Amino acid sequence: MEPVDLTAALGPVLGDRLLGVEAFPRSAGRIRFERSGALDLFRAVRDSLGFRHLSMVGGIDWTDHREVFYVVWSDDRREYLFLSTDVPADDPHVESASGIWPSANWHEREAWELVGIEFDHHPDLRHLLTPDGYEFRPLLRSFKLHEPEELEVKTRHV
Amino acid sequence: MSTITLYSVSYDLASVLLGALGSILPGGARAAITSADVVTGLSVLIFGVILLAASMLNTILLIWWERKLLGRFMDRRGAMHVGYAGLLQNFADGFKLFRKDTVRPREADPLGFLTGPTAYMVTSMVIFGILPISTGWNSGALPLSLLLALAIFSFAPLFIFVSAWSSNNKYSLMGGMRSAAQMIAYEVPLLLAVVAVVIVSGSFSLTTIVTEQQNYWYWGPLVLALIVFVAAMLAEMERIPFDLPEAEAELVEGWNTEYGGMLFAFFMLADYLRALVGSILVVLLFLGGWTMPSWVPSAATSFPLAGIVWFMIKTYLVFGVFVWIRASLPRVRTDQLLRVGWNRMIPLSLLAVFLAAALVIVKCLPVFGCLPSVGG
Amino acid sequence: MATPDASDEKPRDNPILWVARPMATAARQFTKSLFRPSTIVYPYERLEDPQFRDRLEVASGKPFGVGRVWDNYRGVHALNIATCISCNLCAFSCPDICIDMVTVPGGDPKHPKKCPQIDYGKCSYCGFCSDACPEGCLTMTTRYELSTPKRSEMVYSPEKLFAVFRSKLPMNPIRLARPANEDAILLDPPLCIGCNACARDCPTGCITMLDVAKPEAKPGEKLPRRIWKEPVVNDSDCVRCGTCISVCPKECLFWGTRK
Amino acid sequence: MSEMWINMGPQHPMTHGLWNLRVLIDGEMIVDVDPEMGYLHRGIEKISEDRHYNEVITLMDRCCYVAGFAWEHLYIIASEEALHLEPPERAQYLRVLCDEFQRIASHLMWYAAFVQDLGLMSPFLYGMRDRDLVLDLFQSYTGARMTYEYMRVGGVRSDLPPGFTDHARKVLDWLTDRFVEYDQLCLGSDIFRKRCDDLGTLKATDCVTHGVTGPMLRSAGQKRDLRKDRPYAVYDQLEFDVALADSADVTGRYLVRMEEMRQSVRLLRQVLDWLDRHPGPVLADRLPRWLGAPYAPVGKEGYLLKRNYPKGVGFSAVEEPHGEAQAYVVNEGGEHPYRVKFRSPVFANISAARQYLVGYHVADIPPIMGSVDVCVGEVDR
Repeated sequence: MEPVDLTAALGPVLGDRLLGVEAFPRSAGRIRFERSGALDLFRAVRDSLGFRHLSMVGGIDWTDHREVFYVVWSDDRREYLFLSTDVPADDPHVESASGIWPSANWHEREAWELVGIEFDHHPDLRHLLTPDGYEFRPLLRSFKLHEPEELEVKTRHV
Repeated sequence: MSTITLYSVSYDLASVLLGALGSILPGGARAAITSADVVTGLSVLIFGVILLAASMLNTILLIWWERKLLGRFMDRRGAMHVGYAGLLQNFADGFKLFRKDTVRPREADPLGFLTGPTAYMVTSMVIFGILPISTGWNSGALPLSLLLALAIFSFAPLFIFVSAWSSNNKYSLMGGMRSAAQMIAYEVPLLLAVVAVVIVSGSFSLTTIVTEQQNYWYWGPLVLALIVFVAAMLAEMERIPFDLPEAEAELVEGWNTEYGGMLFAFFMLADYLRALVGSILVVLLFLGGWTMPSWVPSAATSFPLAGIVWFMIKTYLVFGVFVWIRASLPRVRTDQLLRVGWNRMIPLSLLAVFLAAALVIVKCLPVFGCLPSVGG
Repeated sequence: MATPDASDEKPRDNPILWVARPMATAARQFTKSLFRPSTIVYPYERLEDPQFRDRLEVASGKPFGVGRVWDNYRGVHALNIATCISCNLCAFSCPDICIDMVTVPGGDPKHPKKCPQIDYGKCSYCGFCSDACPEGCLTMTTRYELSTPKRSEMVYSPEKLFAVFRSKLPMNPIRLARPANEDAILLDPPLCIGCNACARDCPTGCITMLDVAKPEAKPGEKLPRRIWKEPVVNDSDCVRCGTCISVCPKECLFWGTRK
Repeated sequence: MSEMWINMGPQHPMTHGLWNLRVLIDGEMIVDVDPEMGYLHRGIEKISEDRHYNEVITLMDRCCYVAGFAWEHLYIIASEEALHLEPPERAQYLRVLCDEFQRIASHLMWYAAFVQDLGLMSPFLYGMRDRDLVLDLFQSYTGARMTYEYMRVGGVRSDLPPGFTDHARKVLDWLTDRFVEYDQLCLGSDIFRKRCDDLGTLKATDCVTHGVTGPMLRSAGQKRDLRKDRPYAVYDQLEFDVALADSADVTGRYLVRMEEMRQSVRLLRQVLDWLDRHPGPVLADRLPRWLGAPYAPVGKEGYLLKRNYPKGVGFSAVEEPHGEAQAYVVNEGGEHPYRVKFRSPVFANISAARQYLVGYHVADIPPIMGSVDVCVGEVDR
């Protein structure tokens, strides 16, 4: 399949919520978008571009803001596509993709508990890797190693 | 008694002991103590003690045998460091379990938790009082000894279920349920396969069944019954491929999950006691018991206690087949097991019964005596 | 490629007589291992022992390993104290921070000789330290039995590591393939104050302080207060330990490509 | 009988690692499942932010204890891209050699554990025995049996020892014969077929929706293998087929993994031939000092930032034995990676547990989860 013109395909859908399309290693590119257009973009990427497989959701803490990135894969095109959006550190909210790709469920749980991204309308936003009641976000830059924290862990099973 | 048997040994021992005791006693007491009834009674007691020790020893030896065989099947060596070729390993294991504390879960029902394994163990051991190992085994000559043995044998699900239920553990409960369902389902084909033997031999007495096999062993004419019997016996013994009640992959240890220390050792021992009983029953019912084919040189069959020796060799070989099956087959699923039990095994065993009856009616049984491989 | 998917042409091993096939396979393995199972009777037979290694390979009839399998093993370290130059590279490169440099007798009082002490409670046996060792005095051996009742005994002092070295165990012969064109120590001349710290602490003595010409002070400009010497690094002797960079008070030394 | 929750794990024979599968059962039937992870969470992504690039490799081996090489390779590709480095070709072939041997070792380990779950006892020992031969090979050139620390950013640690390729070929011959035995023990057994056919079915569309990859997806008939689709290292120069099955059940996954091992043998023979004919360097000839161990440290913290090393991002996707693993490495010019993010295939495969477990028996959980090939080390990281 010929390489797709991402700007042409997604521009009409997102309008100015599409911030840019960059080249990205080993993939079709990286789409930067405004977080308000998340669901529209996801739907367009899945349905019109055919990226039906969501591989990974993750967050990066850039101290002043946080970045949420999604890696999707298309079986027809045989390539990856990166989607990324920035959220402010004091209001790290973004729409959950798990309604569009069910596989986002656990990845978003992980990004929520480790990087502190709040996914709105997530069906089941519970702790996955860290214990219940763990209020630290370990993958934030402000969480330093070598400083053991006292914490009280509540067990899940009663 | 012309031949030396275990019973004659214990009878002689009893009379020697009582004679020695009587010689230092005054006349009246001497007469009372050396009377035939007392000698017989003591000989039965000695016999029982020997039997108990022998059955436990055999069970432990059987575990060793399984470990060694299974080791070779798995391309390894099995127990090898404690004693010669690891013969004492199981004693060491038993000693370790013996020294351990008996941990009872707080929520468990103490009565059922303790009596379950004990009763399971006791009922498994009682069967050895009935099974004849050699000639001159009076208990085996009871007219209904086969029925009695199988009746005691089928007590087990009750005690398993009691101990599983009183463990107050979900895994134990599921294991206990599976065990009860499985044992009840396979009790029927087991008994029907035995009926085929009874039809051919015409007796419920184990001794008679064996002596009837002087000319030909029953596995030739009753091969279908043998297959059904072995399969049902595997299920009754809860060995792979029918070890669902203690399927460790999903149920941890099944109905004995909560048990440790000596109570767990009881379960282990009783399991292998039942495995020993199963192997012995196969030998008794289908493989001619202590009899040997006539082409075996008489020197090999006429030494003292030769019957016991040959009987044990056969038993261990039969158990070796069970180990072979364990080494090469996966376990089946509960529903498949029950479906096979009710839908396949029972019709097959009924067929075996009809075949046996037909063989008796058309009087073609002696034909099997001609087969040199079968017996003779 | 034109070949069809191999999964189609592969013969399916369908059951014969329900369970005859697996039972036959198990029986075949049984007869094979009756002669000699593939297991090794560990405390009595050891693969790192050459005599057993050869015998086992023949007896089991299967390729047990490649010639010097056990010599390559990354086990307990052996330290040759005599050739250690105290360059710190092992401690620097340890990802688990389990190596401490401790003083051993034999150095001059001003610059005590320091050798690695390894805490095997933390060590992950990655081999980075022996890879980094420029003199080959810290190597890994085939020793792997470390169990001890006390945690403190897991800390191996240099003397203990030297005892391992003297026990003549087979040493790991793998030496790291070093890049042909390594970075060298470069100098930022305007920053240097000629303090001699780098040359003093260099474990190989490959830094010499050479005089530099004192420039003429231009009118109105003040010359920096410094010793008019500059370090010159002999790249062929340098082990790239970076000690000079660490001790430089002015951060004027850095890694780079020599023109 | 009313429904009840049972906890299969964290200490349970089914789990093969520390995790907990909460199962809602009605009698012997599964009504709902809820996998709980995190018992093995070591924060590898966080620790990586505090280590030099090469030092992260020691963590990669511990990500998945049965497929260390695959994870090393995954991380190495991403970080080489982030650092703008190019490994020599021989190193690429050596990495493929490691990868494919690791695939065989991992699948053998899977085979051993899977048949053990079914109650099949002796093949467990056979699988472990034959895996040991592969581990012996690993040991001969890396010095360790499970935690290799062999690959380096910009190449590999050392070349093969003399005589390695001949021994490796012997091992391959031995393994090829053993694969036949494995099939006899499993496929030739009626009980195995009855247990595993039509069990844990997950159709291809469901696989894609729930992010399931690897042998599970290929057993559903979807031809997807990153070694073919997005070739990394030198896979585009080697001949092999993608193992496929169409039944989407446990037997299908068994067939796919067995076929993958055969294809790995085929790949390895080509790689060994190539390695015999093309000697050469195994490490890039120019590497930055600040990759960390075993190269010297840079000295003071923050010193690099003055020197303006190039920034970059690296992304890699590797066909791990369990499925598609991905790594995302952000290089902000420091000595340490700024952010490392991994995608574990088992993570996604387990997250779809509800799709392939509900409706089967409790006794089916071990074979189904066994066919998923759970490796908790890489799920929790």
